[in-house]
Amino acid sequence: MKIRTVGRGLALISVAAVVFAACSSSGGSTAPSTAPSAAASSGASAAAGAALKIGYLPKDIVNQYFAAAKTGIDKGAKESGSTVIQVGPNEPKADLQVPFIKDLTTQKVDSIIISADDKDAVAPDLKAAMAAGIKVVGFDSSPAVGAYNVFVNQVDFSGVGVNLADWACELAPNCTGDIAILSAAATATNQNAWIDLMKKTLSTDAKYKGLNLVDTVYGDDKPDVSTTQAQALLTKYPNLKVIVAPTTVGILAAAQVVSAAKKSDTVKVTGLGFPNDMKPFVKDGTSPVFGLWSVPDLGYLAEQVAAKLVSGEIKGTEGEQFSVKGLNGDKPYTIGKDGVVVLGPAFRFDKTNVDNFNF
Amino acid sequence: MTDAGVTATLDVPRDRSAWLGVVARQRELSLVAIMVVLGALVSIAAPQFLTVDNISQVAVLASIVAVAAVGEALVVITRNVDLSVEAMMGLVAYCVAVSLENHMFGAPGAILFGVGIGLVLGMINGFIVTILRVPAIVATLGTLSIFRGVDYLVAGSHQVPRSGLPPGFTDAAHNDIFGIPIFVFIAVVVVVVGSVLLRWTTFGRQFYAVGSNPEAAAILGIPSRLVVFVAFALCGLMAGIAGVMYVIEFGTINGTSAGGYTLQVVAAVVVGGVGIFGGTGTLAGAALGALFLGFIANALILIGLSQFWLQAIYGLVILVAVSADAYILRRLQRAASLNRSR
Amino acid sequence: MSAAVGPFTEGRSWTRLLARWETLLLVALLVLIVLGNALSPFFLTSGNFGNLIAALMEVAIMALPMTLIIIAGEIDLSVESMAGLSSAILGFLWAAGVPMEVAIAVVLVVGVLGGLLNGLLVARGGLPSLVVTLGTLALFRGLALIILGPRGVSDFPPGFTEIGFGHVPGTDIPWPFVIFLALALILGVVLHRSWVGRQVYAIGKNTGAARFSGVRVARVKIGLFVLTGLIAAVAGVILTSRLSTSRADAGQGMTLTVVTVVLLGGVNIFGGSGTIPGVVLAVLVVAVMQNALRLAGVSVDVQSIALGLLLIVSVVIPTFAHQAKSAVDRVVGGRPPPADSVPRGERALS
Amino acid sequence: MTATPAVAAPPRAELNGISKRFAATQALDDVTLDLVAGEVHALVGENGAGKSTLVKILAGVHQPDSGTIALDGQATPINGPAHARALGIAVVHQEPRLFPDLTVAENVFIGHAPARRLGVLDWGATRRAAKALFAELDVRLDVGAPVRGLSMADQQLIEIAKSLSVEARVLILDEPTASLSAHEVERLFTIVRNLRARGVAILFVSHRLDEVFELCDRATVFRDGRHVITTSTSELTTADLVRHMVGRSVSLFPKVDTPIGDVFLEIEGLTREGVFRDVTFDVRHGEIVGLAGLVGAGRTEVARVLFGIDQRDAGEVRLDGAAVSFASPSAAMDGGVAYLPEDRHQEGLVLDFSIAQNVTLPIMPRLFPRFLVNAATERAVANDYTEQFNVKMTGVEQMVGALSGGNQQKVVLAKWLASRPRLLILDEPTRGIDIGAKVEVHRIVSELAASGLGIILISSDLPEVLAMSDRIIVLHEGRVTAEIARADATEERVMFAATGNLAADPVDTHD
Repeated sequence: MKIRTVGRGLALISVAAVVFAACSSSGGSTAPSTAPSAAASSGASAAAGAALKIGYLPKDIVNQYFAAAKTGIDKGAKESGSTVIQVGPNEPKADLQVPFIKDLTTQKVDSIIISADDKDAVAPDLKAAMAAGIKVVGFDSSPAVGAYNVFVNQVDFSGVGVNLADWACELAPNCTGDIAILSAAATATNQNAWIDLMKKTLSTDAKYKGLNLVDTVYGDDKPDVSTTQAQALLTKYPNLKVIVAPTTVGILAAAQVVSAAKKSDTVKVTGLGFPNDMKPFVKDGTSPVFGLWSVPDLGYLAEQVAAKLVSGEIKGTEGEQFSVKGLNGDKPYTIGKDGVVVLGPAFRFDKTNVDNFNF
Repeated sequence: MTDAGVTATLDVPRDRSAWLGVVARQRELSLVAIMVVLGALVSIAAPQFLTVDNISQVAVLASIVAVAAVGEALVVITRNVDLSVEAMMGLVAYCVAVSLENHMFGAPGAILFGVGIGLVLGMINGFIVTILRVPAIVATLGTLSIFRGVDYLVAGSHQVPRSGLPPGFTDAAHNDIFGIPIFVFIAVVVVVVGSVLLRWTTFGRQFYAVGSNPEAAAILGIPSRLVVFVAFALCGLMAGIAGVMYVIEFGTINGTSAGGYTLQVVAAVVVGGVGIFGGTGTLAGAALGALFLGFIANALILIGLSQFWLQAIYGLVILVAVSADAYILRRLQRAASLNRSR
Repeated sequence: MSAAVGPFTEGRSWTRLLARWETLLLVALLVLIVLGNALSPFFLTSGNFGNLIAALMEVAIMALPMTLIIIAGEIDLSVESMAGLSSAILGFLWAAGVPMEVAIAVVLVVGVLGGLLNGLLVARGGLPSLVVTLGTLALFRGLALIILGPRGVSDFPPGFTEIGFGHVPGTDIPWPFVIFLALALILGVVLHRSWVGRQVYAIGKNTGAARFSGVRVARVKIGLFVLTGLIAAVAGVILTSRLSTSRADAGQGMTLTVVTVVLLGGVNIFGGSGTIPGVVLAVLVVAVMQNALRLAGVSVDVQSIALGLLLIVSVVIPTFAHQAKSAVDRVVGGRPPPADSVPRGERALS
Repeated sequence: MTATPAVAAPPRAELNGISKRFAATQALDDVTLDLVAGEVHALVGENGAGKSTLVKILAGVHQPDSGTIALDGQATPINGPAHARALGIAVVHQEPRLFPDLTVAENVFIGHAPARRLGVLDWGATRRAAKALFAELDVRLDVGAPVRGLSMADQQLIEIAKSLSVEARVLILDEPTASLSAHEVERLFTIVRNLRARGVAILFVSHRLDEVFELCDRATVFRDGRHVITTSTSELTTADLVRHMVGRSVSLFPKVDTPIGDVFLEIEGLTREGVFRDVTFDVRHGEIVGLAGLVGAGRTEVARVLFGIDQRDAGEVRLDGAAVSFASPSAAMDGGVAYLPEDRHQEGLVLDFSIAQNVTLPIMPRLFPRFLVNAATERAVANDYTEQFNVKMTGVEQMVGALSGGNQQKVVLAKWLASRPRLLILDEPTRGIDIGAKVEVHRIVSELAASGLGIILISSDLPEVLAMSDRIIVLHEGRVTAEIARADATEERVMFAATGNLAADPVDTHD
């Protein structure tokens, strides 16, 4: 995609800079590839105050998941004529995320779109921001209830739990055998929620009684740790049938390990992953089925909600309805309990459709 | 070179300090011994532990740390330390990955490119330490965040997926040369070459001389600054190789790749019996240290101990290793001094 | 490494005062404030001061005892893990229904014990603190993970979260900053105005002479490690309160910043020199720099580069100033070149 | 080794009009020395006579301020240690400069180890060569073992082997026997003799007069940095030599006789394994007890145990009749013991502390019970003691590092007196300080004794010991070999006892 090529170009420039101009920080200003719109937009916003100013605060600015989401946000911003300031830490750490909320508040942005690294850690400052008249839109990972105006949920949590169980069941030969979970960081809120719901589904629904969840390991959303963990799973459970990885980093690592170990026909991998990452593994049969929602759409919806909140079109109260063109089949969204809006069900990717997606 | 051991003159009565002497001088052997015992015990609890697959997997992952640890050992032997290893690895890894993704070079070119960057980064460290006279620990603490910062800067939120790398490139990790995984092969080659240079060349010996007694080295007219500079440069080079191996093994590379490796590398060096005050230790020891840590990590998982224990156990291993060294050294010096009384 | 050797060992004359590292830091701080204002219209807005320091509080607080440790010629890399451990235990106990007061008390005791472990291994066992605390860095973090595991504990009582998040009524000065200032004051007095502080300097400058002068070196060092452990635990409590959540990974990566701030404050990594005021100034410099860069929308990567450069430069300047000075001294004759004009890279780590 | 004995040739090394000045002290003042092939040349003199400075100049460590060095008749400036080695000048230092972590063999050959093609070191050859060397020296050393932990004597021998390995043409032995046992000394002498036979020019620096006569052909005496005499040893008696060494114009400050009080310190059978054994003596109030002996005889070691730095393995120490054992210096201080250590810079002072800070360091807790330091009090205390010893300084705020050696030593004294000790142990109190300061230190010390303090004086400077001590305890290889009363103490007696001979046969000293 566009962003990517830009990223690469900048990357290469800076690579050259690294090699030849050693570590002069001047390179910084020339290649702000992490926050393409940052320096510019904050300058602009200072000047043209009229334009709608939105602060985008992901868990960390390195994860491509949030880069993908940003493409959607930018799309929306173009339409609603708003400027986006992306800020955020390099690592997904609660204590690193907090200062940026304070700064955005100081900068009097009109709205903050945030994926909370820790729902409670960010709550006090978000409340302060709301008190200062800033509309807070949570997306992807929710801040504590009451610390946002609207939370745009990518998917109904319980839905994901069931999906994960279903896919595992589908991939395990006649829905029986050992399965294991490879998650993100042990402290990751979303993953833990999904895993719990999946466990509940497995234990409650008789349909899954053949599946035997043997272990849950954590890859910290780092490729190397995830790889190690996946390898360990293969060794430790010789007759493992399915690895379920509800994280884009984990599922990729797991798929790589399995196909590298030439065990694609005995061990399957499923979970949540980017189509672009998983295409080869769908094809070589390592990961015939997995899921995700359209991350760009998620960002787009979040931006639209932010705009509507600022314009006053919606308040974020339960039961309100609004529609975003191009989403939800142009049917209106309804704000549910605790101001939650659900993007829609997770996509199910398999060899029939995976090539139609590019994110 | 032998480890920080002491053996008194031949007329020592062969007392209890004798076996200590052996242990101290044969750190490599004792590490191997411990690993064998540990392996035996673990395989009782988890039979899969001693399978070829598992062992080669552990060895492959460990060899990445091992290569970096060899570089670190070179620096530590000269009585310095390099905390920026993980940042150098990460930066190299991303540069290699992204250059391949954009077909800047073929695989060999990219590998050379990466190793070259590592060398340059190492030379920057060497320059700051020897020319700007910044204490190694401070200098590399600084470059740790500088190099990592540049990495973020270069990478942004871009992640090079394994699919972005030329097929075959990433399989290398699992190819093998007469049964030995190629990574292990690389690690062994690095250790052997390095050890030969350290052991059998005058310049190599100067690494130990500088670390063992800087004043005496100066009096002998040994170019301490040059030696230290070279040590850092080589450390960078090794980090470069390790970075390339990281790409090959893990494929998926972004700005945070190789985070947290410095701890592992330094731990490996310490566990491998390289004295933090310089002058002692072997590259083989450092490499074995890396393997040892890898074994422990793997064993923990296999015997079903939650991975939360890993950190704690790493910590204990470091403490035990360093305490043992000190204890043995003291015992032997006491023995030597007693032996002195006629 | 630094021109600052503490009020006692410095002459009082104003020319010396100008040459002091603290003065340079003060200038740097003012420059940064001016720049910050130029970079962002929001920099000097009310409320920003609170934000500016809030982010750095735990680091700032842990930097204070670290200053003493490094002046005494040792180092403690395990502080971040101790903070994490303290956060984890706090959450664990609270979740187990233990009253907050008790939980905090327990946490502080753990801090003391952790420091004691470091101290004994270093001072009595005669092991290099760099390695020992590298070990406990991993050990304490591991314990935190074992105790709390994957969960994060929140729902702390509002009174508790006030500690970390609240402000002094009527101002936007966060409570942690008050704690920091109080600690800085106490440790400043101890280091610069008490004989214990004098002994700390003596140990850092010449352990042998200190020992031969009846300074209980081991005891002092153990005391310093215990203090560091305790204050790291306090930092852990504050962090937990500020984020109103307790996690096993709390504080990860802070040691780097702590040490950086201390060295930036003009403390010699090999011990013997440095001041609390210097470190306090360094805290402010770093806080202002980061805040200004954030407000100016400069992304974090540039910030970490800037921090690294700052650290190295802060050592290069005094080193060369020092060398120039001792060179002059040698020409003038009289005083022999001080021991530490040896290339630092070639000296042992402390 | 193919050094052709050159007899009629110009001297191997010839030093003319060499002068060297360090900050305050004139270490060498226009001295001359010539070393001839196939001759052992003794260089004798007291501490501070300039022996080691001269050695350092020959070794290329120092450059002379003036004067010339000629090798084989060629004027050759020596630019540095490496250059000196290249010129075939080998030095066996008093304290060996070895690499503790490298093996014996490697230390011997460091810098010039046998190598194969491509500069690949040949360890086999290295070990064999080292073995051969040690065989030649009749020493049994595990050449494969690291040096760390080897005894001083062994390290000494490694240094010698080192110089053999470079086939030195000029060999300098700087007090090589200081820490060797009698057997080892004999061994060494044999070695030196056949080196001489091979035509090596040897400079032998020593305290031990008996050795000078036993081994050396000619002797040169230095005193206070000046050349006194060079003559063949056959034309000398011990007495002459001593007179040349000691007979200085400046008189020492002799101890003023004061009434000696009662015994308050009793040391009985004090033993530390491998260091000293069964040491017994006592000290009275107002008494100065000299602790004489050669370097390495165990004097300092006894002091360290008394001050609680090291622990004893056997024996008893009684203060005022009560058995005491100090676990640490601070405990010893509380017991009223003060120790002025041998090494001023490493153990005596914090060089970049001010004078005031150094003086008050030991007494801080006592001086400031309310925890906070009161700068005024501090300055007052420091002033008291420093004025008492009239330290030359700009003020007590001055950095100690900026003072001359003598004044630094006075500061150390002041520091220890401030702690109001009952027993004061002085270890080489006047080493390396100029005569003027030396005299003053002596005055101070004897005043202290007069004030009722008990003092143990450790010194290698015989005249000092003789002039200052009421009694002299002589140690040899960790054992007391003589206790000599002031009345019948002579250099010879002490020397003989110190070199292990019985102090019974005094040679004729009437002159």
